[in-house]
Amino acid sequence: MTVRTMIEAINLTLAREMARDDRVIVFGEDVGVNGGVFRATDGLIDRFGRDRVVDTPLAEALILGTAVGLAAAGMVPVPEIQFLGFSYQGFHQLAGQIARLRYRSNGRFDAPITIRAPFGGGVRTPELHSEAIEGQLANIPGLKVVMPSGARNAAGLLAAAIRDPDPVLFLEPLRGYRSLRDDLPDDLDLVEPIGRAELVRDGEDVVIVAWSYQVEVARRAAKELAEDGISVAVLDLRSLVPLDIDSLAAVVSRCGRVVVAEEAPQTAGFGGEVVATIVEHCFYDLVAPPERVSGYDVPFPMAQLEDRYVPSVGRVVAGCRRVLEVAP
Amino acid sequence: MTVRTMIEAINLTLAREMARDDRVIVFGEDVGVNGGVFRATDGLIDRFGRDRVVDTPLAEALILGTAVGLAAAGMVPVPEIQFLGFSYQGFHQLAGQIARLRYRSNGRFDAPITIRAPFGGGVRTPELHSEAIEGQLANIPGLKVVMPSGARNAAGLLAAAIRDPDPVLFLEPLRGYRSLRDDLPDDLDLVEPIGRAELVRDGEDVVIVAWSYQVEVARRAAKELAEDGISVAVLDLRSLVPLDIDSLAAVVSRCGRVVVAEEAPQTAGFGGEVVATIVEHCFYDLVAPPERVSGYDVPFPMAQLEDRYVPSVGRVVAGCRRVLEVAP
Amino acid sequence: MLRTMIAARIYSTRCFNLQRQGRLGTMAPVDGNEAVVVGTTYALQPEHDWIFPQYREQYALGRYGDEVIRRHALYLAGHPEGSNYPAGLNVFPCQISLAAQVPHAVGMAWGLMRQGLAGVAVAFFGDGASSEGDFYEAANFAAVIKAPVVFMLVNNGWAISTPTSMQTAAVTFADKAAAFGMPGVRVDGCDPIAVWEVVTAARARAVAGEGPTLIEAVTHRLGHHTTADDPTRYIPVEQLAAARAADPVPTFAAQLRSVGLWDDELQADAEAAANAVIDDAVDQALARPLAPDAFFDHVFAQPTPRMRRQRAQLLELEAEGRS
Amino acid sequence: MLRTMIAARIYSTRCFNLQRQGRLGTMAPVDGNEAVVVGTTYALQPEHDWIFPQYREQYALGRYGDEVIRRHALYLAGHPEGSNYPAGLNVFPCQISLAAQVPHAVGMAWGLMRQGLAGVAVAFFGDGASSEGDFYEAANFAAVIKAPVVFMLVNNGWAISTPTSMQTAAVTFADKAAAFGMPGVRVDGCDPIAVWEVVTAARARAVAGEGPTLIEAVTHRLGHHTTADDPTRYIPVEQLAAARAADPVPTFAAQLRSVGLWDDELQADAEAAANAVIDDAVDQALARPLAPDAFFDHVFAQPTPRMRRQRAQLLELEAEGRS
Ligand SMILES: Cc1ncc(C[n+]2csc(CCOP(=O)(O)OP(=O)(O)O)c2C)c(N)n1
Ligand SMILES: Cc1ncc(C[n+]2csc(CCOP(=O)(O)OP(=O)(O)O)c2C)c(N)n1
Ligand SMILES: [Mg+2]
Ligand SMILES: [Mg+2]
Repeated sequence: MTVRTMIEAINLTLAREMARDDRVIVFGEDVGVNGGVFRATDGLIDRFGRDRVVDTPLAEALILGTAVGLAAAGMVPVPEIQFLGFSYQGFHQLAGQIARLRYRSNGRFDAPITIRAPFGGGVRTPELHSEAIEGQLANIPGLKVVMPSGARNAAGLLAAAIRDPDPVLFLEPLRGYRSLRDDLPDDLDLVEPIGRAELVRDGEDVVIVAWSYQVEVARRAAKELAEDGISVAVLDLRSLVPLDIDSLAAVVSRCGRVVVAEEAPQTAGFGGEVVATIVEHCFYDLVAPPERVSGYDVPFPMAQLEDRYVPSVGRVVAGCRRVLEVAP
Repeated sequence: MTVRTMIEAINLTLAREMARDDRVIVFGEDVGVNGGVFRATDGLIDRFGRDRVVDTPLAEALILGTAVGLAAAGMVPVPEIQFLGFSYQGFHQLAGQIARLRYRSNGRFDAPITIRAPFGGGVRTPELHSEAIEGQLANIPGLKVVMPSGARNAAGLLAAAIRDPDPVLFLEPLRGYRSLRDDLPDDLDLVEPIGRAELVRDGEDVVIVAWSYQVEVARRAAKELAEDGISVAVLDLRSLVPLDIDSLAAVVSRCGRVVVAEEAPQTAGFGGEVVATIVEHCFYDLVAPPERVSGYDVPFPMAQLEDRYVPSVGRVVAGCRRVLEVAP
Repeated sequence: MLRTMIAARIYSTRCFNLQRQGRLGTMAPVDGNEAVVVGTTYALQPEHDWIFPQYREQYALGRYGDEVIRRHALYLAGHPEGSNYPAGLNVFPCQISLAAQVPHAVGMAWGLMRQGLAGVAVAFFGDGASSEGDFYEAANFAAVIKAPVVFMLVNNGWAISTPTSMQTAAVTFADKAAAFGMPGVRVDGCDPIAVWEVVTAARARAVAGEGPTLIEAVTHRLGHHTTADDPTRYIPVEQLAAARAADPVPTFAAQLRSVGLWDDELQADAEAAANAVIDDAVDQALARPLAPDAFFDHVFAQPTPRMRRQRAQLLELEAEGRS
Repeated sequence: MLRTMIAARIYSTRCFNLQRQGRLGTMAPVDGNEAVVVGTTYALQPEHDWIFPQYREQYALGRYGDEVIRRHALYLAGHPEGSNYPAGLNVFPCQISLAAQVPHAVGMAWGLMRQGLAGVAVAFFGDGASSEGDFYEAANFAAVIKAPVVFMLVNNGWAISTPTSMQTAAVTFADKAAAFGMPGVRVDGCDPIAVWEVVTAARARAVAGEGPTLIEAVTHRLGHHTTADDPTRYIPVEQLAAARAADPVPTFAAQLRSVGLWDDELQADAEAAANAVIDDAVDQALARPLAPDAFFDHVFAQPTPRMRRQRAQLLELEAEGRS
């Protein structure tokens, strides 16, 4: 076992999957010699060559659009979008084409495409690098949306995503690349099925439902509340599509109080979907209205104000206290 | 007063706004000599000339991107995207640029841009013409999302949108263009403020919350239920951003039971936001869990299956009956 | 080639009329483009080479087999099986989102190249579609990696109501090739032999690893953009008349007749054969059964839990007559 | 011009170092591009002509006033007032989304033209950005409407780690102009006089209603892409050394010295003046107050009801020290 950061886990998993299946091809902006701007693809070009690790021109619609043709040709494309915000440049290929390759071909073509993209606040990147747009992606039928929250599940879910016959958006929290670590087996032989939430902490009084880096924030909030004798569960959704409704309903029904923590702007963010799903499945077990702790309804702000925008431990704690105030 | 279809109301309003303010410029694919593929811009080129009614090349990112520069130059751009689904080609300009012109310029530039686009099912258009993606748009901070449901409010809201100093997505239901009619004043001097929902039918037992063509579906469902002595209110949101939370909360609190009807795929559609908002504001007044009647989580289907995909009167009625089954 | 062109015109005309009768959905006639599509396909090897069509070429892909028109009839009937072609038939589904198929063709060519497979990818797209970023981004990349692609830009003078003069100020569309560092060729798209020649050369270049070629095929739209369109609003009558006078199908027939390669009998036979195919295709398409919940198939290899619930709900409503 | 170039280098170097000290955020040095930006701006009329920069030009826009660097220091300090320039200063906010500013420039030029206003719009963008569809779509349209735009493609050889050979197979970037039917000019971007000349000509064409021009200015990146980058991973040392030997700032200084137009005193004075400006700009930027809820401003002219609630909640949490 070795302690690995999330970015190391991703890098090693890419290497392992490329070694396992020679149909896997990694491409995108600066993924080759440079090894990716965060080093996610570091060393791959040396090991697998320029034919399988390809620097593309600077064109996101191209990166996504060629993945469709590659998949139809029998390859397993693993494109990188340098920052998730720039997937907007290729939304027509993502939503109109990648998401529908199987559908439009009435099942003829698999679309085993894994699109990796970093996103999320907390590291003071320039404009358009941090936006959490997973709610928009989850509304596109035909895409799976997977959001790891640590080194271990990044490795396991990425392996599963690459092996999945359907398109997976694999969204990596910038802030967790180097700060989140796990002790991992040296051969990294991990595959975690897509579509299962994980109860990363059990508790009884309230459950925080989170994904991606907000799981870490929720964990810290839970610890802080534990000092006051409050027992907090944390559910890591891990994938938004498919959504693990059973696990969600189970823990919410048990706790009766729930806080959803998400980075995206509140309006029409995925948090709304989580609340709606909870209400549909656990209405009678709720003792307080579910509370959303979200980004605000403003564009992701400039660096000085970032920490006020991204839900902090303090805000999540405050959210929990609000739902706990309600008398049963 | 004259009875006008929705498309006529839109056409006349465009003409009226262009006559009122010579900064208004209409442009897009086939909006000129052809008068738009649905005739929304019919006759405008003859009346206002080729400088103010401009056929662009076939490039949606261009259409949206130039709107930013035009606005900064002091014009009032009213671009048309021929079908909303093709706005994906320019999502980077929409979400990354139009939505942020005021924000990025720290208030220097207004962005009085009104983007008109038809969408919605029921008329058997080819692929990618019908998709309801309003939930995705509503999650983009800085955009207003306005969805008229008839000829009268199309006229009034479009005039308000064009006069609004902020970017408005004005989404027109294809199915309503010719089928929805209202008796309108001949001078069409209507301006309806953006951000107010309308209680188009009052009722006591259950409220159907809807927008765009689903308001018509809801009206019919309400009539059908009235025959069984059930009193159904219908709330037309009219704009998703800004959302009229007060009107929504008022009617939901009064009825205690609610059905949300929307065309989009259920997962992460705007219906989830409506349910979450309701729960946050009216939890204690709810007697049954709110029910979503949505499109299914699949790409908009081929023509033969369209009527089964778009929520029908029958499905909305069934949704109402389900929430009515719950004992108070 | 002439037989395939005649069949294309018949298929297209029949589908146009069936739309008018309300039996098929919106369609885009191939009329005027028969020579470019047929000339191209005869320069290809259907077992190796892929076609990435827009929405107008399907009637003229007879060289890839009658299955193309059978599937396309299903497509026009609004049946989900219609957008697909069975495995082994190297044709991509009909593309509505303009120019979106261009990077797909490049991806396919890239994939073939990487796997050491023979074959080229041919993307058909219009003068209008050439204004979309997708075309430019894809062509630029294809030239960098020398992907075996043929970019077949069909310039029929119009994008719905927008004339080419408002589409670009480039002197010719073939000139756009300079932006990518690839050869650009302009050809008379009404002459199937001329098209066959340039495509043959472009294909040879591509398989030799020398990279892609941009071909501008100049044609004329003989009438409607689609069944939803009214061309009299924007195309001058003289222009339409001139286009019809240059109609590639009778022109090529006359050419072959003049050298004794075509006659009334062959013509009658070709028409009869085409009519039989389309009759059968349409009858089968309209009779094809379709489950009310078919749209849940083929979204994912396995449906999500929520999709399963939704499907069950739909079937329940269906049973109650409320779906 | 030389003073502005010297100032640009000083601003850029100082901001680079301040980033390293953790006092400013990520920045992209202008080093190597001073001549092209300065040469361009001196060919323009700042009161009429608009600049649409990418993210690297800001240091060298001194001709548009010192306010540009003052605002940019605020921008690098992560302060929202930094992305804007005050009314009257015809510079668009810093653009991170590559090539997105290109259609903005076309829209501005279109708007000026429609209103009969003098002025041209100049879009700066990189060799990398030229691969984005936005550039192509915008340039194509600008040529159709003969919009007064100058497309200033700064080819510094690299897009982060991607060399131009992998960016395009076009012989030169200027060749891309053929795709739009506009003139394409290639110029030595290290020579401010040469740049000044081609931009002067392009501007004259634009204001005469003859339409846009594409200029490829060839420069060299002297080091880091941004402060977040490590160029030693991908740029060969010899190439970096060669680029530095051709550094436009000392080269131009030497040129002016050789004709007696520059000397040590002028150099010292220019440096001192630039240092004073940047000292002041950075001090003010770092001292600039900022309300914790400032991001609610300027989203809409009027906040939505939900934004009002959110703002109140933020201020409440702020008061409790929990925001
Ligand atoms: C991305 C996109 N934008 C707009 C449309 C609507 N539309 C359908 S066909 C058409 C014109 C296409 O012209 P061209 O590419 O020249 O092909 P042609 O129909 O002439 O064969 C337009 C604007 C579309 N289908 N896709
Ligand atoms: C749309 C988009 N994609 C990717 C990026 C990430 N990125 C930032 S700079 C850069 C390279 C830009 O190269 P070039 O246009 O040549 O400009 P240069 O930095 O060389 O001046 C990349 C890929 C971005 N900012 N925007
Ligand atoms: Mg055309
Ligand atoms: Mg560069």
